[in-house]
Amino acid sequence: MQRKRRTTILVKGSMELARTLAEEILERYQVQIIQEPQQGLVMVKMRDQSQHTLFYIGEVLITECKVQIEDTIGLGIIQEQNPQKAYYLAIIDSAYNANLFETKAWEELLIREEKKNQELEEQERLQILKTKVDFTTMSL
Amino acid sequence: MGYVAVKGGSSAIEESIKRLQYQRIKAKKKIDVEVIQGTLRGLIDKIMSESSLYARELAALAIKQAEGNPEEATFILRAYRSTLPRKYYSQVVDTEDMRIERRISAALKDIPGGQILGASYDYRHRLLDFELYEEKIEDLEKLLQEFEAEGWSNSEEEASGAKQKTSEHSYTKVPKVISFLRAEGLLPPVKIDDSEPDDITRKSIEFPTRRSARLQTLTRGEAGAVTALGYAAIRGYGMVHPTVGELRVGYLPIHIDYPLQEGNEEDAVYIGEIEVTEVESLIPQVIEKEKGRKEIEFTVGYGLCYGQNETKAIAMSILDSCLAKKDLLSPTAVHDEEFVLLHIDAVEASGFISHLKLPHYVTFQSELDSLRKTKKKEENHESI
Amino acid sequence: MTIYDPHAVQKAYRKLIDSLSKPGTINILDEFRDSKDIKIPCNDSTYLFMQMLLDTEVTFHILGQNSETISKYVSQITYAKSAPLHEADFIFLLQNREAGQLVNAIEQCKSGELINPHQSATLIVEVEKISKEEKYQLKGPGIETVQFMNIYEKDNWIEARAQKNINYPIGIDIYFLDPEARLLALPRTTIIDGLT
Amino acid sequence: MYCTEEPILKVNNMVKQFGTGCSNCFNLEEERLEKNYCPCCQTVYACQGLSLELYEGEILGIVGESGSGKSTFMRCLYFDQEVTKGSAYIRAYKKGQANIFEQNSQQKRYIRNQIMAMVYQNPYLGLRMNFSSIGNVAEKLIASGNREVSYMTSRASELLNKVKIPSYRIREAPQNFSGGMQQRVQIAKALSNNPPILLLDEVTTGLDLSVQANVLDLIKRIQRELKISMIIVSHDLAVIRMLADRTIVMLNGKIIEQGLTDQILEDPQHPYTQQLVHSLL
Amino acid sequence: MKAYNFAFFDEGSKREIRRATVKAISIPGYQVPFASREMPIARGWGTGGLQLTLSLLGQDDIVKVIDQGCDESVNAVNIKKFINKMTGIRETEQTATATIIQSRHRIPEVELRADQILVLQVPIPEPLREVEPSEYITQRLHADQEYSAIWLMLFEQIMKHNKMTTGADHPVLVHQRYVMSPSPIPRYDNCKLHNSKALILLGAGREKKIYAIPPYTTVQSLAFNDYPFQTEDFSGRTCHLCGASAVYFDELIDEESGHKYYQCNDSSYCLQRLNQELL
Repeated sequence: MQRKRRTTILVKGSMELARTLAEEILERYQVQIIQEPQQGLVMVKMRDQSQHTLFYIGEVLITECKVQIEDTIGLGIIQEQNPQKAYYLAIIDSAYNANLFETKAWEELLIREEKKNQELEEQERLQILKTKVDFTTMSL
Repeated sequence: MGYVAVKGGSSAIEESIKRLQYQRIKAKKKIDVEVIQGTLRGLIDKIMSESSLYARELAALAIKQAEGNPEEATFILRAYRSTLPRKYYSQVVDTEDMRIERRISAALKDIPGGQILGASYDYRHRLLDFELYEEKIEDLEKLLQEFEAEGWSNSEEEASGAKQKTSEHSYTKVPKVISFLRAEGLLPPVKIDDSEPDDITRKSIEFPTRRSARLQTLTRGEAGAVTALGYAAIRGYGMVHPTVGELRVGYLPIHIDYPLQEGNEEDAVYIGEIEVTEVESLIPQVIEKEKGRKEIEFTVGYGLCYGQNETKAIAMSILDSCLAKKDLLSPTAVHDEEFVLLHIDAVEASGFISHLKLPHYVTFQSELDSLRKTKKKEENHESI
Repeated sequence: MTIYDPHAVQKAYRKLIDSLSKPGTINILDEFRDSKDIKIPCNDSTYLFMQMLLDTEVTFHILGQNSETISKYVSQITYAKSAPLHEADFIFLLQNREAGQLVNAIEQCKSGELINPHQSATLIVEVEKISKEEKYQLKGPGIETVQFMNIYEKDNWIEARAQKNINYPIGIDIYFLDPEARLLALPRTTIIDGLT
Repeated sequence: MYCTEEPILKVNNMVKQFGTGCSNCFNLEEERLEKNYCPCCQTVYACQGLSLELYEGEILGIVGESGSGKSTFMRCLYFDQEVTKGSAYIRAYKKGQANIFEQNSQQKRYIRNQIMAMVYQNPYLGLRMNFSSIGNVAEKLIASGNREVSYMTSRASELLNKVKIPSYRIREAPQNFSGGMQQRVQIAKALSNNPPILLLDEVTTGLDLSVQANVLDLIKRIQRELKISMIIVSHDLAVIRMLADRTIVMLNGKIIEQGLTDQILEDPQHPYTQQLVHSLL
Repeated sequence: MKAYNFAFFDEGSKREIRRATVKAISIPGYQVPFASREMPIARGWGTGGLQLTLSLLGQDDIVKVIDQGCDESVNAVNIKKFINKMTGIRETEQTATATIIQSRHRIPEVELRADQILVLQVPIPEPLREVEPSEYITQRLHADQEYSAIWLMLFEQIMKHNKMTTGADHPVLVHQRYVMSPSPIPRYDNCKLHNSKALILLGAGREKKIYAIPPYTTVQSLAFNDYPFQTEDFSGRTCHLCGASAVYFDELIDEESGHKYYQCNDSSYCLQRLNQELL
């Protein structure tokens, strides 16, 4: 599974899942922390919808962590102050970068989490749709 | 040093800070940061927007530290920003990808995707709710249960239950009002412009500005100041008459390019999502065509800010279009980009106003000297 | 790769300020002479200046042998982008450059406009030797009466610099560095007269 | 008095257009304009390749109806507007070797402050209405580098006196004055540092007849005493007749006739000039 | 608890301020725009000066901070406290001991040396602001060296009052090129800018400008030949504490008698004199 989809699932998903995957690696490999979880900023570049130009709306606080497994570096980045999850994400990223065999088995777990995430969002959407104004004309 | 040194300043400051601390705690009440984060959404949104830092928990902490004073909380958060390294720039975020919580249009009765009220103060009467005096955690829990019974949910278990109901509606993007106005030719076509935006926090603003610098300044402007100038612009001191084409509140996913190695689009890193308010105002404008022919076209004023800040986003869209209008015969202040952009920043405005509290006796002495000399001269003059 | 400690950069910066505000003053950046693992063929102090001045917000240009490889390396370390000679904010001229490149750089580089004279290039030039020998006489802001200096350099850069700075405040500022880590800086306001 | 020597000012082929131009009006020689206006792209060609010389000590008159391009020409010459094309050389600036239109803004300021002066038709363009009149006159002296208050006040008083501003009012701001008085302050200001070239744009328009005569007199006297070269633009041939040694007649952005003023008055060639002269009689 | 970087800023912020500073030194009196970081003290309370100071400071520096001539003024104490918290470096009240002096509205009475740097806090760096509100236009006036308007302002003062009536912040001409605001120092201090031995850096945080006067640079207070520049007049006055004369004084009023009396405005200078007396 590629990184964009994977990180989306993990960031939105539960801490449990991230911990389970990371601990699997921690049990079997030497994980070296290259950069302790640290706060930083991501500047957000927006497309303005009027002229289709770009502008900066502001920055987003992130927590970032870098780890190394054998020779491979992995990166964990997540919004807000979240050092623990950033650490887990870095381990998972590193495992994928190193192509560790454990990652093959994760596919199924991730897809299941993705479904859960989507269902939650869908449910919220349906609730929001209840606030939709109904303009249908009643026919007699 | 053998002589008595003046020690007034240091100890007075210490005591003043102690006094401040006392003021915060003397009622023997405390508020937890997570309580602020869970209950003061409006204030947090305002402060994140004005400090141009999206960080809910830190905003809540700043509110606690500032005793709820928004000017002070914004200030604290802005200063904290200065100490953090900017690690990455996001990929371009397009609001077409917004997960909608609310969207309305004033321009059209019904719009594709519908008028979705979402959570809004607009239709709740502003009656003081005395029942809130009596609110208990148990009440909240009970209320939440009722919501859940209706299908509202935050928990994962509940979500799976909703599965059957959802299958018929797959998640779709809600089309933008200006997109179909554009498709119909009612708005002038625009080209994608990928030129690098200016960043006023890295390079001081230069006049005349580029649009990117204007939008950045407006979006981090103080809500009251942006609203006041936007109000002035539509009340009579500006040449714009807008209609809100669309107002949206919702979540946008943020991605960055994976920094460790080059990769394709699918290699990006998702870091989370931000809630924003977006407004497109439609403003009619007379355009001169060839051979003296005149046509009315709509231009779009754009407002976008962190959190649910609807008034500010609308006012921003008004000011955006005010500042885009050049060559007016008698421009008013809201069309003057220096006037607007240099005076709406919360930290700058409050800082300079409050600096008047600082002692100025050296300069005052100097003025006094000038004044006395002129008096003396005039007296001499008269006696001659 | 060596990343200098912020305190070292700060010390070097203060020496630069000292040399720049009193043209003709030679400062020695001697704390920074022993780093062994710099991967580019330049003086340690030049490398230090790169770290002091370069980041994502500015552009640079390197003149010397293998400049392309070196530029790539400098970009990776500082995140600054390499730019053509006439656009670069900072131009580094390494000792192993060809004859004539200094004069060419002075002629080609940007010198700002009346409305933004600060948007001009700064040249950081490695030279054979910098000394107080009375070869050239300096006058201008920062100098009480006169200062003297000598710069061992093949190119005849003095005339080219004078031409470039003729429309003050438009002009360029040059920092000279030698292998002994001596630093001498000439802001655009300094007038140089050759002594015979 | 002229012709034998180098001109003090020489303008070559000056073009000023408002608008971008199009294929229809690209070549001005082809006469595709309606008056000075391109019906296709709405570009206005206010000045269509004007060339002229000004000689030391002469007064050159430019006469034409409103819209003929004479005022635009003056504004371009004084850098209030950018020219589209063309060149101009002033003998007193870089020995007449530099095209003044291509100088940087700092040099243009220098030329405005030291070598030329302008009297505008609208006094609001030439004066700071809420500063004292004496200050207004001094501003030009200050701009050209004078730092002597006593000299500037006496020079300003003298000039304000010459243009008949009563002594007790010279510290008043022009915003308190009548239109005619404002115009006279402007003239005093322009004359303050004896510029070698003085530009006068409809200078007497709006003045009472008696004042007009005084001012014209003053201009004539200044020119005789100081040998200042002047270009005077007016729609009023009577003014031109009184002042100008040589006259240029403009119509629709072009020079249609030029020569000694007497010659033009006695023997106008172009039908438009003939019409002008007849209406004067 | 998060640890802050030495001198508060991240290194990137310092780098930007430093780049602006070297340009400012190279073009005396010219206002170099810079991004200006947001500080934990209010805009207008010395953030420009503080940013300069923080970008300069090293572990060996000794810093002195004064406000209105006084080391113990609350604002000075507050800035000093912040600097100390962020760097841990030594502080002093003695002008001669300091390597870097940050000041608001005053230049110390003791002459500065070549190895010292004076940092002045600036509220409004644009000397032409009084005659022209638009930044776009003032930039162009500086570009063209077109300063008639500010001269005219002084001329008008003379016309009205028979003298220049500027208070503090009397404009100066630097290196025969740029008209510059010296920050609201009293006119008495203007002459200390001329051929100063120390480098003088000026920072305006809210207005986002840095400018400089290198040592031994010509700095002339704007004045007409026959209406020379005049400093504040303290002739015949002495400090009621140390007896100093010909310094800048604070004017005080005796609460009981209502009489005016005078005291050195530079409190460190006054104290130094008193201590010398004691020895």
